[in-house]
Amino acid sequence: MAEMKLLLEHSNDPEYATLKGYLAKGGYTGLGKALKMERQAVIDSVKASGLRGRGGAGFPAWIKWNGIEKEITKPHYMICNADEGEPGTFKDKELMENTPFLVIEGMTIGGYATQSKVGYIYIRGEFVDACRAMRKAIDEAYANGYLGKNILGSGVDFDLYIHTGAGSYECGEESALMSSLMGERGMPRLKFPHAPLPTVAGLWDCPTIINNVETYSCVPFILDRGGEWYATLGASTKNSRGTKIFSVSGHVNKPGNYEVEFGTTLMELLDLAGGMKGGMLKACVPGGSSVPIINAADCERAIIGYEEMAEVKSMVGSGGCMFLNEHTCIVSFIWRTAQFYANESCGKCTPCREGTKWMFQILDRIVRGKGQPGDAELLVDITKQIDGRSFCGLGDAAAWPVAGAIRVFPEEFEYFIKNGRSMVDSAESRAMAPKWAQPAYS
Amino acid sequence: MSETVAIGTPRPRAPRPEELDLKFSESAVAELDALKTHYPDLKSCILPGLWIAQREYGGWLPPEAIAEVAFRLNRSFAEVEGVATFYTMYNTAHKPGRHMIEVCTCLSCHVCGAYRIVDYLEEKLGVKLGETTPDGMFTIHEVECLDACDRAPVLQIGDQYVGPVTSEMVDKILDDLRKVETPSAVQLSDAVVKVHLRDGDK
Amino acid sequence: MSFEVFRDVAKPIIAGFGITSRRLLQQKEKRATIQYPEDRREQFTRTRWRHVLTRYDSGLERCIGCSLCAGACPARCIYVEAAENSDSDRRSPGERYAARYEINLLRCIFCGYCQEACPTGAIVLRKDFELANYDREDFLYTKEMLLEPIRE
Amino acid sequence: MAVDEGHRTVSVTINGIEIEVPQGELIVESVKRLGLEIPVFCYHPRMKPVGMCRMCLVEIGFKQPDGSVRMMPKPQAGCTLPASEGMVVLTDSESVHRDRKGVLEFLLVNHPLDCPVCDRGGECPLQNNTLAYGPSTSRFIDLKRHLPKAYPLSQYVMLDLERCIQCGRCVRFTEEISGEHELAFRFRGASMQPSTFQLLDFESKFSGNVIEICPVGALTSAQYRFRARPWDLQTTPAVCTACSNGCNVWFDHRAGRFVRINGRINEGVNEEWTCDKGKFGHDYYNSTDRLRTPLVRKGDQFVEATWAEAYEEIVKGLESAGKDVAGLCGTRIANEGLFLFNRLFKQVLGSRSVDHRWTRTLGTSRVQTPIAGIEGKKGVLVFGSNPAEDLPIVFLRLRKAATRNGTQVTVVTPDVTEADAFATVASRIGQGDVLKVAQEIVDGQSELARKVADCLKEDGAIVTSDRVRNLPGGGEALRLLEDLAARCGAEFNCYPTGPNAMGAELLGVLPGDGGLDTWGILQGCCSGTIKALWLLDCDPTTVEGGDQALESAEFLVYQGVTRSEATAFANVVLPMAAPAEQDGTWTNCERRLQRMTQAIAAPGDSKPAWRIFSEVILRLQPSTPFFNPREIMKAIADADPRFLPGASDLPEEGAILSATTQAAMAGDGA
Repeated sequence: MAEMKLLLEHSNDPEYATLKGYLAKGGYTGLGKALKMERQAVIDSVKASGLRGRGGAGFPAWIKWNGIEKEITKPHYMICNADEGEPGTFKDKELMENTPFLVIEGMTIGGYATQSKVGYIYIRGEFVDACRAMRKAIDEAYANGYLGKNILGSGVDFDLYIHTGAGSYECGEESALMSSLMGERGMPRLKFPHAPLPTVAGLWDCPTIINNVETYSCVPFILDRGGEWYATLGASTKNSRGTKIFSVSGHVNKPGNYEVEFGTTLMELLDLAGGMKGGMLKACVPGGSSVPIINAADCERAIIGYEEMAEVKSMVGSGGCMFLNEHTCIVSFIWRTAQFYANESCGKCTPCREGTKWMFQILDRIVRGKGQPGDAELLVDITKQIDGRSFCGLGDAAAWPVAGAIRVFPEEFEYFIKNGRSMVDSAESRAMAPKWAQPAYS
Repeated sequence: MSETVAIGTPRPRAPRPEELDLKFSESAVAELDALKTHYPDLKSCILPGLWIAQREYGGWLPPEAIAEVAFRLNRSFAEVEGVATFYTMYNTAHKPGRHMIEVCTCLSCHVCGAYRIVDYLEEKLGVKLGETTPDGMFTIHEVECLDACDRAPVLQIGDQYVGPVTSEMVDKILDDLRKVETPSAVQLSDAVVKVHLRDGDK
Repeated sequence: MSFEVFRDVAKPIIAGFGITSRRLLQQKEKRATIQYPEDRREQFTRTRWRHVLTRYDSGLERCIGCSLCAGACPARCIYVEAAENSDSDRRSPGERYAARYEINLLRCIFCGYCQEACPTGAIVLRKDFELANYDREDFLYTKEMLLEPIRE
Repeated sequence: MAVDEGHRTVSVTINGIEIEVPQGELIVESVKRLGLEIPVFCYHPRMKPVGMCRMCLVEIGFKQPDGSVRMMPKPQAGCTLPASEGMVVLTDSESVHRDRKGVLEFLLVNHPLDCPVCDRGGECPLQNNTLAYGPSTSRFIDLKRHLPKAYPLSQYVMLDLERCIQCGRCVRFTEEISGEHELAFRFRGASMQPSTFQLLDFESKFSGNVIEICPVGALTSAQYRFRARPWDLQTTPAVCTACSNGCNVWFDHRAGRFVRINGRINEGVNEEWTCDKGKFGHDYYNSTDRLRTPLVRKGDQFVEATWAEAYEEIVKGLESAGKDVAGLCGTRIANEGLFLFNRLFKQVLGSRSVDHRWTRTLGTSRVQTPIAGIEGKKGVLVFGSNPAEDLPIVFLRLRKAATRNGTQVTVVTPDVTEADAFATVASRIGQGDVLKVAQEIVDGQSELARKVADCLKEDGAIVTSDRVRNLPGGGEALRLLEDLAARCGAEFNCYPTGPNAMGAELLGVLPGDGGLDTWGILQGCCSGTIKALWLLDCDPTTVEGGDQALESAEFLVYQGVTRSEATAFANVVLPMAAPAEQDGTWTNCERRLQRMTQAIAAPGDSKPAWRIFSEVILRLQPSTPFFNPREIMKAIADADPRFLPGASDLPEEGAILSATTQAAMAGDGA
């Protein structure tokens, strides 16, 4: 199976980011069709498509849409989660920069289906270019009656606002994003069963739908071509339908976004990205920094699909696929991952706040050549104390890569702790390591 | 810090609203007013309000800026300070140099040699990460993933991403930046504020 | 003198004198009695008598006035009042020192729990056992009396 | 605990025992019904649960229709989980214990463990939970976090950021309970710290509560700092006598000396909170200004005297003044003392000039809404006085009503108040305009009047205090509002602010027929119509013309707890026991009669007020003396049936007295 371009079909065409170009390529037919359908029929066709959330968790989109109150007692809100922060992922950025109307159309359809009159696109603050592209597209859509009051003469109102983040990975978590949107610190809120679902009480305690950029971008195609058609994509997998954009980076020749059908193998994805650069494949982080790392042997047999990935003890995640060559020191790679989570933990719950920092402190010690016997076991113990105990998924996401790496590459950790230096010993590995860690690589 | 203060000694208190020295320009106030229409409550304007303040106060958020945002949005000072210090893109600790060079060293950039860029910058500018050059021109920072891993190693300068970066490019970037007058944090804040505002708001 | 009188009275007396005279001829080291107070017996290592508040080598007091000794004391004979160190008048490392430290030795049962409870090893029971006094008030040992002098 | 019948109950299985609990009750509360405990740090029953500390993790499962139990894959926070039908909870399983150990290990990783010098040591939830559930050793060998220690956040509160476990209780207190949101978390992740804006002064009027709710020693009291350890302390239940709200408190003392005040639970009054005036305002117990022996003036000098000598002097002075005697009293005196004070003047000396009020215009208070009743009101008008200042606990109730129950609050005051933050309407009264604004409201024409009318139209209440009488036209304004309340069916509350002012009023410590009131008495002293004046724990020098009056009085008795300006003018000075140094009953602003027992001995020769008056009366008139306050309370109840609840054993939470004698009689009959 090769590349299957659906969302990214026209991503290289600058015209596609303008309303004229978008309409010329068949844009807004999905919305046109949706507005002629019953609201429930729109949701049903999303259900038929088998679309699952593309942000990382893979939660079926229609359940959220269907779960929202049918009677309006409070205003309903749509949120687009464009706070892409997962290391290794850059698909939402490209979608917003090159195909902004797909996002807008998807949200408008969602707004119609769930009777929301207001939508917010929460874009991470660093993505100024993406923000500008969205701004331009939204303004254009307003000017031409695709947003605002009485869209396309259907009597449906939908307002879309941009809200930017200001630098917090945690705000990619949906409830933390809502906190941030409400002007609070980006800390997660209580979730079901501890509190009502966002579809009952989300933003400002009103029913709220929150989906990823890529999820919304799929919706116009589903409405245009039918949910059943969409469900034929990726039919070879157990329960993953459609296409998925993978952001391929690391030691590959052509890093970039590649859209593939579910059921494609990981190696095919690597081929699309031009194959390995600078050495043999050693390991791969298939779905963003949060998912466990897999070794070369597992890469060979990995199939892209939510359930299929679990067979190699990893996940599709948000699609940030990092390939690492043989010169990569896994310990140092995990050290940097731990630093990321220690810096990005919001501090709300104990296991994540203290655990991520402690893990980083231990790994930092190891990378400085001061590892103590038993450190690897201690790390595994700490990951067990964090995993499933933290308030939101960030704790789990911080624990998995560490636990996964120690499971897959135990010998590298043992060697580093025992000898105070890395098992990988080459000019390339030295080039990756920070200055103060050089002694461990020479 | 061990500050021994006798019981009952009054502590320095936060400024009263009437003591604040408000610095928002008229257009900034207009922008904030336009933003207020985007949300059902004032609290939600804290983040955009802080962006405006960061621009108005020259690229960072001194305590007075935080107090002004809090005053204009009718929130407590502490609450707004809590929000401002949570997010890394608000410069609350100290005023950065004219240009902030933010080096991503996270995962993909790490394996693509971001630390060599850090070394090069440190050597070239003679300062460490997080420090500002003595002439106040550059501040270098290490940041977490900028999500431009296809361009690793990547730098963020103002509202622009630059990557993949090499040592030679760094020289050119620094030379070009010296000619730019607008501080990068102001430029970034301004760009962010602008994207919030609709055609109708302007 | 009947046999009973001899058996119950005279014989033990004679036997007693016998022991005394035998010891008298023995060498000094083997004698059971010593010439207190000129001679003093070696005390066992874990002997617990009078309390002492010790200092660090730097001269700072070890006692931080935490009152754990008072809490542990079964006789409730310790009274501690703490105060705050300042940089100009530093008694102990850290924030807190004992402004008053009193032990009522009449109540003390020398159980050594205070020593066990002490987190800094400040209070120790040493071997000074001659604690007799003429006035009851004199048994109230204050901090000045308990505190070890600064070693030169 | 009884299950509220109004709510649906669900059946929950906790550690194999099935019980019925109200639907939606938090699991952490449900397990208490079985006498079990889930350890917590961040959870506080009076604040919204947040689930931050993860100490309360328990295993949760759900009964399936086929009878099997499906356990949830992850442990869940018991403090945020509402009970639902068929829920299965395990609080004692091996994995739960492992999780608790894990969380405690994490918390202790960066905790400085300076328990021996920490004021919380000995009563610290972190210590207790670590002892019960925590690991015995640490595997942490890296560098601990280093942050400011012993930082004075305000004159009352010390902050130690190293000890903080980031549970957020203090932050949530200022956000949810006191409402000024002065504390917030700064920074994030492991460097997160609660702080005021830029660590500046923590100005809350309720800052003392954060000390009590802090589960570690991060926030400690500057006043209590290093004064004692918890095991040194003895504690006695008491009633706060700083204002008329009558908060229930724990009075902690060490070796017969007052040490600190902590909140005690009384759902009807303060729930468990205290205000700063109450929590930190009791240091006069240890004041060097305390009077210890009776003093008698000899020329320009005071000479220490025995009680007998002092009484002899007093009897002489009073008898020479005949009926031209008067008594003025403060309000920090128990009912028993006030009753005998009143009897001394009105029955024994035959004077009708007695008063306890010190406001510029005098009037009587009227209270229809009990403190807890404010919660249920639909609309409240706050008029003239700042409740956070004058009636702190009423303020907390008002805030709770507004934020949780949606009560509409209208604030009409001269100055900015803390209540403005949650008020729907906040209007200012200009200088000297109290009467004008009240008239405006009553006339019902203006915008403000319409808003007030809207606020009071259904189940409303007016909240104001006797401080309004200090404003020009205040008394008249209150009368207008009282009429307004009666007209629109709202309840009118003019709460007195003195600690036992309500008691004094009920006991009739007011001028009798033809008697002089406070201002009349002071004037009388100047003009010579009052020859002898008895000051019971009050200081007229703080009011206008007071100095002159005291100087002109021929014979002056000063009876008080501490020395004051007025002492200098006295002929005889009598030392009096402070409230917690005697048995007695106190009446708070909602007429709640509460008993306080003696906690510590009074210093020196001081005697309780009731004993002093009992002894003076005995010397002026042959009578049966009272031997203890209970006898006096019986006598009070005999004279005034409203006080009947006080004659028998008062319930722990006190008893609210009827407003009128008739109501008390009717209530007694029924």
